[in-house]
Amino acid sequence: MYSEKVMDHFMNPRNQGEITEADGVGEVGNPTCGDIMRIFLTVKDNIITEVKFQTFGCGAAVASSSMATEMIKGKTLEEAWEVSNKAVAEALEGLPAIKMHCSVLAEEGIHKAINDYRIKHGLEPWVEKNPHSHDHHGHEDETCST
Amino acid sequence: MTAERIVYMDHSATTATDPAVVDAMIPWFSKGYGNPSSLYRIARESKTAVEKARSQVATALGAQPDEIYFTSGGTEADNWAIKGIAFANRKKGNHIITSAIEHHAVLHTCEYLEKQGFSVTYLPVDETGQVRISDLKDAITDQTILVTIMFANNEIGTIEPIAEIGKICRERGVYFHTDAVQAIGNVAIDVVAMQIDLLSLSAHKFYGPKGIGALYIRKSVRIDNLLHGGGQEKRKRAGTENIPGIVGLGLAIERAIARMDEQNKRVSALRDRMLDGILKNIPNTRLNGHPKERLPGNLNVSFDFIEGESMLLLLDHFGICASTGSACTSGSLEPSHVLLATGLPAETAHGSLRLTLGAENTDEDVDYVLEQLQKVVIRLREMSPLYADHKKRSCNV
Amino acid sequence: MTAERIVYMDHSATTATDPAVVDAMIPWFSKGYGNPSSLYRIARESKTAVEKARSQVATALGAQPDEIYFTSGGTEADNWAIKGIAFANRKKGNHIITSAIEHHAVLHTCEYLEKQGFSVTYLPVDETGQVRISDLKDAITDQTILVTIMFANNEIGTIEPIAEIGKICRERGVYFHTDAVQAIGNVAIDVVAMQIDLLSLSAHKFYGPKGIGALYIRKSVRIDNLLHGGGQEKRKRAGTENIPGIVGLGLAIERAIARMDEQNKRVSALRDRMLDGILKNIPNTRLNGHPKERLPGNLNVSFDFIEGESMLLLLDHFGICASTGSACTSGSLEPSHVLLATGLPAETAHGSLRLTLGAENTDEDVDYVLEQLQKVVIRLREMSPLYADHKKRSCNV
Ligand SMILES: Cc1ncc(COP(=O)(O)O)c(C=O)c1O
Ligand SMILES: Cc1ncc(COP(=O)(O)O)c(C=O)c1O
Ligand code: FES
Ligand code: FES
Repeated sequence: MYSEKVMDHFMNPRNQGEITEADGVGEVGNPTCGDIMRIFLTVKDNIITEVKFQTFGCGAAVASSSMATEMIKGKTLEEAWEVSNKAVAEALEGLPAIKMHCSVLAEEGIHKAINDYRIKHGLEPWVEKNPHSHDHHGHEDETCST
Repeated sequence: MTAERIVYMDHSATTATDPAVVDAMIPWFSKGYGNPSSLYRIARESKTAVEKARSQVATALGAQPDEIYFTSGGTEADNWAIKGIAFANRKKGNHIITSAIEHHAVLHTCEYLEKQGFSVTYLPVDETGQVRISDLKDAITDQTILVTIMFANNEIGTIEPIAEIGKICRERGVYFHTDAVQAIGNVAIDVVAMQIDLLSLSAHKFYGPKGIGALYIRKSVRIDNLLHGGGQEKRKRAGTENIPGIVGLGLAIERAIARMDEQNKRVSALRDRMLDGILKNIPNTRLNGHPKERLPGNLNVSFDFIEGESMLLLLDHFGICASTGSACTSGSLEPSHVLLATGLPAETAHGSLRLTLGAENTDEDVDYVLEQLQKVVIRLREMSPLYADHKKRSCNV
Repeated sequence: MTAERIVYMDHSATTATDPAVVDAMIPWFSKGYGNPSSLYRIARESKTAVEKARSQVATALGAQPDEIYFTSGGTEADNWAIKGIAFANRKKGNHIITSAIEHHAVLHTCEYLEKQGFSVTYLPVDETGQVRISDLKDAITDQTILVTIMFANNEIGTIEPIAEIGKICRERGVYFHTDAVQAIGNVAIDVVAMQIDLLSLSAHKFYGPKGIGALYIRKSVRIDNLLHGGGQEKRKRAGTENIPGIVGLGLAIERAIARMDEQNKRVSALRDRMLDGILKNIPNTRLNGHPKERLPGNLNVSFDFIEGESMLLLLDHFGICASTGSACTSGSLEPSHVLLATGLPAETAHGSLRLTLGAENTDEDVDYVLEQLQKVVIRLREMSPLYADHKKRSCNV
């Protein structure tokens, strides 16, 4: 079902953990839907110097968090904002169609963490260019909208 | 990523075909291949083999051979029983009663019938997964033509009060079908004493081959055909008979019944030891299903703060085969409808793990699973934001 | 009553499973038994095996793998195709067209649909057993949702003008299903070139196992499910997959296609020699079906003055396995509906004999059958009052 890359990131997650004094924190998902992702950022001079994640979710959710944090580490906030769920999925050598929403979670988690940082620093939060419809399980669904 | 060791604890999903059963099937592929509908010798031999298997199945259920019809599995048997009764008895009434925790083969068939104008009552279950007899009594109306309630549940292993249900249905003149796919070989069944009118079974759940099952239909039950065509199975189920499959089913059920008591004792002892170990070693864990009235090999536990699919992936890495009620493996929105029906919050249902033990499991398997499972749960909890919150809450008290 | 020698000439009823196919199936009973819906390793292996078989079937038909759905055989595939299209497209129309010579799996399904309010046209056939294209054109109305006409007939072997039928159906926007159960491995099939929307097949007719078949459903065809339940087969056909059966089907169809041309040449030569011998040595005999457009192994002849079942009994005594269109073996009143549809008088139909040759038949088999058959016919004619009358009439001339 999963690519080797997904399994590698699932078995050996990069950047797993918590930053206690994080500059930005983003949490997305909903335990009722079986997925929660929390992203912690340390930002120095507009650059993400450290990033950690905590994830409650499936293999794809864990692997997406791991890969996404890898991809934004060392990037400027602007660059990190541009990392799309598709890019995460591609870097993982693909995800099963029914698991694409798990990578959306990673993109949204990063966006939330960045905006958390921006708000804390008195900056205008950026707006989602292509807001995902929160259809975390591939269907229209109220209970799982976060 | 290869595990040295494979521990199969998913016997409710399917079982390995018993090698003795395979051996009994082999001659019917390339040697005794005659079509039982023909009249020459090799065809008569096939026919005899089919009839022997029919007797074996009948004996296992306390039925008569001519009340047994072979199908392609449990799904077809469930579809046939429910649709067949519904369409044949439409003039008598259009109401069907089932439970909220049936297998999809029953639930989706009932939903299909709702679209065809039938009305279906889905009885709730208590927190152990049992239907309440008083609910059933209240639900039966003069429009009710069928009650279909499973013998034992495939996820939580709960055994339903079948004899009581049978009694009420017979008294009220309503047909009673039970999906006994999980029960065969695990629970003693007597269709006469239990007043069962129709019963579904599937060979691959009791060490028989996949793709073959049977429907018991009590004599005089009014039922339509599901598959139309040739005159096989006394004109009730068309299609060239799957002789090797039928022979395999017959032997598998005979063997399952013969070893039932001894195996149940052994397997339930293993299961109980595993449960004790889990509850003792892993905090924030609960047993799902009935504490006593459950299938001997079934263990269903929920681990707070973690999700089932990732548990399965890690367990697989260590060679352990298990299953979960998490939505993430189902491809659908909702976690297990069975766990939700017992009142479990969705969050907890996502963290459920089903381990179903069977013939080949040993004491060493239990030790191994206990050891690996504890590591897996710790590892996943360490990456879980829910567990982080929980720890903080506990420290701040 | 034991015959020294068995000559199997009933390949249209069923075939012996190719030992190479059985060998390929064996590992999937007790070793690779994982349920493909699960996610651990042995389950993924089963899944891979199923998908390989799906590709093998697709290749044999010129289809895409995701257009192939496994069923429990030809009967289920026919039932699914016809009922599934009928119920899913009821709003578009309620008219179905089929032929008078279909297998019961199609005919009885159509009759069932008539009871559900559908209207069915049974196209007649000419004396060779072929549907007339002009009849088909005339029968299609704006209410027609499905044309189901078999690829090749199981009794008389006649091959229908499938590509022409496909062309007309596509032009008129009507779904076209063909029961190709008898055609696979005997006739080259390309579902794209022939514009076929749905096609049924059954493994045991081409040296695969019994109890497994497939339905090809062209992408974008609107069809309801027949079996409701689990999410197998892309949610279109519920039920735990019969892995050994599926693997067997895949290999059997691959081998059938690979050897088709060479085997057809060999088998049709045997068949032709047998026909010549029969017509030359046994008077008052006629060939049924199409003289040219017929299955390579099919021979269907009528012997005046005698009845089919007694022919079969005597042939069986000599170890020869064959079949008949006589009412006496069918358990029904009527002789073969196929023979009657070609215009054969009931009397002649009762005296029909079907010999269907296949892979293991040899020149010696043909000689043996010719010799025994002549004896059998003479013996039965000697006890027949019809023959006595005939002799008198001839002498009195
Ligand atoms: C309770 C129950 N009913 C029905 C089925 C369907 O049986 P099968 O998959 O053999 O068609 C299963 C297993 O899948 C089951 O556990
Ligand atoms: C033309 C035709 N269609 C359908 C079937 C039914 O196939 P099965 O018996 O494998 O279900 C058969 C054979 O029995 C057949 O010859
Ligand atoms: S977290 Fe549920 S499918 Fe990925
Ligand atoms: S003569 Fe006996 S059944 Fe026809």
